[in-house]
Amino acid sequence: MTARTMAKALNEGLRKAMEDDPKVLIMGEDVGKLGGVFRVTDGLQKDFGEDRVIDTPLAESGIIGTAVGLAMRGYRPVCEIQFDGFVFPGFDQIVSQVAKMYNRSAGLVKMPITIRIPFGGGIGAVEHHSESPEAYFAHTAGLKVVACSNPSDAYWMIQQSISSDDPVIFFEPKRRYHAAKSEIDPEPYPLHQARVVRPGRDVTLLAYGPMVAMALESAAAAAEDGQELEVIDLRSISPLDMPTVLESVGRTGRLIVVHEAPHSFGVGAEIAARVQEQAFYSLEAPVLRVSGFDTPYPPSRLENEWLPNIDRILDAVDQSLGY
Amino acid sequence: MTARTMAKALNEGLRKAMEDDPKVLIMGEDVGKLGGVFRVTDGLQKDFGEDRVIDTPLAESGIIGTAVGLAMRGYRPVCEIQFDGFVFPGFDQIVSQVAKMYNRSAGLVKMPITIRIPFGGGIGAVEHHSESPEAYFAHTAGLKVVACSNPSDAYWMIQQSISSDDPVIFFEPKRRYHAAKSEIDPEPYPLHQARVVRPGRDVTLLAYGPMVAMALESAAAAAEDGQELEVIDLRSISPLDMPTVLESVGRTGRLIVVHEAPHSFGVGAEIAARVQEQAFYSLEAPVLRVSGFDTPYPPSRLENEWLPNIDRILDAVDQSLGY
Amino acid sequence: MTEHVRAVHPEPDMVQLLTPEGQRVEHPDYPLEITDDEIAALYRDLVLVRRIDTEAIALQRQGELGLWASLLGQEAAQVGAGRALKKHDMAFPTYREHGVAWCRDVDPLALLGLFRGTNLGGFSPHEHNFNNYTIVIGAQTLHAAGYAMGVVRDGAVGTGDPERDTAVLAFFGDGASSQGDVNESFVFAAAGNLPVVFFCQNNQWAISEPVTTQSRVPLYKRASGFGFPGMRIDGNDVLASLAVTRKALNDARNAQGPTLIEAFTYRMNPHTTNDDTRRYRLGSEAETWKLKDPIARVKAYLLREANVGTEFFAELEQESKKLAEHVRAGCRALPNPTPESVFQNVYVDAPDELLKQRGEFVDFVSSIEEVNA
Amino acid sequence: MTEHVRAVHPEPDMVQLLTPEGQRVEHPDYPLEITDDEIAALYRDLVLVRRIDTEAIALQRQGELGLWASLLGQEAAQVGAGRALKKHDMAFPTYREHGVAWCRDVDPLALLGLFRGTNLGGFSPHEHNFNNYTIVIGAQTLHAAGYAMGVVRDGAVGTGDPERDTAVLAFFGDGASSQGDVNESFVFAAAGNLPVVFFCQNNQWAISEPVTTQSRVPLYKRASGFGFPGMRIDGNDVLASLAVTRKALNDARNAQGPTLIEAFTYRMNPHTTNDDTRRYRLGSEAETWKLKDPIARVKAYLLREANVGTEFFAELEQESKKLAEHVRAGCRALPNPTPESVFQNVYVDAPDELLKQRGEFVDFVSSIEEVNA
Ligand SMILES: Cc1ncc(C[n+]2csc(CCOP(=O)(O)OP(=O)(O)O)c2C)c(N)n1
Ligand SMILES: Cc1ncc(C[n+]2csc(CCOP(=O)(O)OP(=O)(O)O)c2C)c(N)n1
Ligand SMILES: [Mg+2]
Ligand SMILES: [Mg+2]
Repeated sequence: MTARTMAKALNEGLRKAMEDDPKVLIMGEDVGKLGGVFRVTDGLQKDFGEDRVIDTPLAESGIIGTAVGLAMRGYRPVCEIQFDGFVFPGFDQIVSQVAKMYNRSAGLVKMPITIRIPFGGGIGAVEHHSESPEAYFAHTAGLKVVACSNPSDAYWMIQQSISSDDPVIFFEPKRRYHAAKSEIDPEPYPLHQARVVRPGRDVTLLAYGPMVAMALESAAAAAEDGQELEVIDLRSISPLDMPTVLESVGRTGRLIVVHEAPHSFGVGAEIAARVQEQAFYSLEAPVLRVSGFDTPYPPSRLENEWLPNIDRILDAVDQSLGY
Repeated sequence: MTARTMAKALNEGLRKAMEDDPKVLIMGEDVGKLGGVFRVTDGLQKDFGEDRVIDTPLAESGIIGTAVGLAMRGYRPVCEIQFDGFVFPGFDQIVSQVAKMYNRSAGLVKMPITIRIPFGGGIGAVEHHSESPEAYFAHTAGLKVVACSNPSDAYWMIQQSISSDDPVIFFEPKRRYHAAKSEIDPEPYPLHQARVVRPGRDVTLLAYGPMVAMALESAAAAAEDGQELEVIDLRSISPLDMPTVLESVGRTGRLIVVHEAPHSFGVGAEIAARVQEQAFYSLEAPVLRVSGFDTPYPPSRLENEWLPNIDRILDAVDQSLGY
Repeated sequence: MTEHVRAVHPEPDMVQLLTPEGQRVEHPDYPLEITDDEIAALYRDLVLVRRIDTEAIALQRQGELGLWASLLGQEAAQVGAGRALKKHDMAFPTYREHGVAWCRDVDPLALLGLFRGTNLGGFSPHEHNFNNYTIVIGAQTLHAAGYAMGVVRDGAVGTGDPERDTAVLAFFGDGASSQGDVNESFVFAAAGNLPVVFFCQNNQWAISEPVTTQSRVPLYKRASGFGFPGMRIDGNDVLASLAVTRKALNDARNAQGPTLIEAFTYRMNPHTTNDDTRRYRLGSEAETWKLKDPIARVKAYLLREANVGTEFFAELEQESKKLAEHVRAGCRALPNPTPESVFQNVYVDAPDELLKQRGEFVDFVSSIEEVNA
Repeated sequence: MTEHVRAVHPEPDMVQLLTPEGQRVEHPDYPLEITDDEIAALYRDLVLVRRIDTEAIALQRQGELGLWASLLGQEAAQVGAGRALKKHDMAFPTYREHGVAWCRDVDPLALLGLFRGTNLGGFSPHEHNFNNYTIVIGAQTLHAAGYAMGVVRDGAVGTGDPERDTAVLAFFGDGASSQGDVNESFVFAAAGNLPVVFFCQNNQWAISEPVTTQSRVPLYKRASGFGFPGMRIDGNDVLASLAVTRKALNDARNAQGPTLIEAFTYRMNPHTTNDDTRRYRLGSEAETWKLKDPIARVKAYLLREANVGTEFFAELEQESKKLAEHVRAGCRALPNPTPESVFQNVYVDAPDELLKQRGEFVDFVSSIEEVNA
């Protein structure tokens, strides 16, 4: 195997899924000839045809709503939402139809739909192109929500999501698409399991998607000061893999959750709530959160300050150790 | 003053707001002659005319989107969403326009929009008519989110929301519309302040909207067993009034958050996260949550089991005291 | 008050094959070859469907149902459309298509369960080629368009093989025509030339809002702006509904693309059993529409023009009584779902956390039951 | 691959008042009385607007802007529409209406700030009667309809007072025509007979998707299905754009309700500076459209038919250079926003929690700066 970027790994994962199952379709805006604005679907329409890689009209509710119908007809649609901020016109179809139809039909109608969302900031974009809406979906029963952070996971997780009979909201950290190449693991890791990506014993850093790299960099920096930070890549936001988190916190006694999404009512809140409930006596310090602020995503000239960065993470580490 | 139901109190509050400010408009489906499916706008079109109480076409994105334009033209639209589950077609306009336009325009364009949402279950309704979507809005920067629990608050809070220059998502506990009559307080209480509605010293119960009555009933039942539960009516979900919550937890050392919305990534999570962070050393037990489950709202024959009830709340009280 | 320009022609140019008086009329574009026996069969559908509706309303009054959405007045539109479907076609209802459900062999008890609160769907969409009721207005029209995309991809249009070529029928109301989703479904259907027929029951009202709140031109015209044909039919005429829907479905199966049918009809009853029409419409309106009753005209035809004996009516009366009994007794006997069923069918592959919630919940409910026992 | 029926007539019946060769033509429905000076003024707009665009692209290449959405080829559509507006009318742009912004006296630097990442809006919508750019496709059409509802409620239509009667102009693209919001805005506009003009720049492409992906009939036809007039204009003809938009805005002000104008034009450049057209369209297409250049034809007219001397062109060249200098220097000088500004203007009445976040953030940023210093 050769190393590839996350964008390429996703492309190969999609290709593999399409080869393995003729019912897999790709649909979205500009996914055909253009190969998507990030080129994640590059070349797929050429090889699988316009009926399997579908340039849809410009309407997100239409994309998701027709995917529901396609799923009922036995297909496995993979919908691309062009940017995070454009998922909201399709929100109703996601929360009221995709998430509920299996339940409504008492298990008789499955919704094997994957909704790919390039998410997060750090690319100097304009409004609505840098958002992190994962908590909305995680709060919605009936959906599964995952985020990849590296090429190998991207390759495997997209295939696992497509073959899932439950609908999966698949978050792709857009600033990592072309960030670094790496090899693909020979075997997939379970889709809904978190992974310790750097062991440590002083403080646990929990991150997903774009913040995993940031957490690892922070841990490397902290190591220079003699602090051993454990970094967990959450990978699955819903369901949460609490055993892995609790095992780590049981050892370190300290947890910091890092995400780009605004602070309040975000993923960090749920993790903090569960950890204080399930590891009440193990915590040496409160669970802390390093996140975006409770503001709209700022103009891009300010995004590096607004987004969690090494300084803010290490500051939280110090706070945690200060308890 | 005479006692009135919450529906009537809201009706009077809306009337008062319309009398006080000719720019206040009411818009929604069936708000005119019918007076809304819950009769909250009863008689208003007759008295204020079709131009101020507007029966809109059946399109929630249209309702919210045109409200944005009306606000730009200097109006104060009060939008009614017929039932909680039907807010989602308007979700994009709410999170990407209503919540962001003030910020986008650097404070030059205000969005004094109130979005009324009858929410919650317990009325034997069909699918999509019993949901509790408050966490989605609370996670959205730029919005304020409140929930009334009794006629007096309903009367005052709707007026305060309408006169707010920030957009307010106004949740009305539909099962309380006609539940009990009470007097209107002579003065309003601050909109974004929580209120201790029953003092106690053993455990703090925190609730809002429909669950305040349930929490009070639970406290009354617990009192028979000699447990003194303090009940706080949160009233404002975003922003959260943490001082009131922390003061209470500082005394009781124990907190249980009660809401109808599904458990995970809900309002309870944020409160638990903040309390463990801000009152780490005061907590005698983890913050517990009694809530709906992580499932779609069930068929109504099961809703009484699914919803938090006295038994489940008191069970959590025992758990908390057992730490 | 501002004056708005509002001009909906009450009954332009609409296809009618059976007058309110029970007279057969011909329409050049929609020749209908139909035997009297076939008309009698449609009559049976109409009568039985109305009976289900009547019984359901009574059950609601008796507290057996939380709610019921009556189809009174819309039987012809629904039965005509429902009988135009082939078994392998697929239909997507709203929440009021009890008449179509009947044509798709869905047990009325499944529908009652939804309004009683014992289920959220109640039958297999795949088995009946009829989707579960959809309550969010308009959402199902996109599902229909998507299903039709699947049909195209299966190569099941335009082959000329009647067992293979498949059409999709999407129901929605006059109010729904304003929803973004419905218009997006028109976009997808037109752009993809999809085998889908949109069947709009314009029953003049969306709860308390007259159709003029939604549109100032007849709704069938909407289609032309998207590039496909639209037409209006007398929605109280089962023959018109059958003939026009049949033709549109045939066109769909033959890869001729989508059609919009506006069935001009009337919601004789309140929106649901919760609604109070006195607040917003005149009783005289319903009186006028009574003269156009969808069942009376077929009966008039059968009595006057057709070879149908009185025993047909007597037998149907018996059948109707039996059905009523089935509905009444069956409704009362519908089992409450078990508490643990809440946790079933949320996911195909349920997460541990949810199984834990289920376990705690089941334990808790049984502990409470023990205490109470 | 399935065959889809696709038939978009390239150029049906469209209003044109100035041919690509610079010939004035008359249209019976759109008589335009215009002096040569006025045409020269439009020419100036076109040239300056294109200059802004050219400079912005260069600035993006130099790394001064994160992105730029070029309007090349669409100047005539925009300037014609923009100049048809009265000062007290209100316009709602997408993200590509730099030409309309120009007509509304918005400093180009405000727009550059958006693409540079120093602001999210950059100017006062109230002051210019021009909303901030809207990036979520289609959303602004509903804002326009709502604003028009406000105009109606203010009694500012149909009074006959030209200072009072007000129209609203909503811009959107061919791709946007598929969005639910755009169609809902048609519903609201028609049902309320609102004083709003919908101006669709059909530039043939939505990023990589040709207009045939969205519709199989010309987009202007969409309006008739909703009950209001629609027409197509030569979008590269500034006179057609001016005359037709002026008439439609006048109708709106006179309480005649909405109009849809489809300006048939072409996006000569990539979608944005990030886009690569080679992946999806032939270079020859742009070559063909070059022959219809919106500026060349006005120049041809001015040179051949009008009383405009060469010093006009020379002065304009000077003005254009100055403007370019303003854009280049001004862009580089645009100040970065301060970190604390992130927390400003989130709420009119900011919650304590947010003020706390701001305080911590500002302290933190300055502590980092100290460490770094
Ligand atoms: C998205 C959404 N908004 C609001 C409602 C509430 N609601 C239920 S039925 C109805 C009116 C529907 O009218 P129409 O489409 O004409 O169908 P009809 O009831 O007349 O059959 C409304 C507003 C809903 N179910 N879904
Ligand atoms: C709701 C939404 N979906 C997707 C996008 C991404 N996007 C930006 S521009 C564009 C194409 C727009 O095409 P059109 O409406 O024709 O306008 P044009 O760019 O040609 O001016 C898309 C898909 C968006 N901004 N908003
Ligand atoms: Mg109706
Ligand atoms: Mg375009």
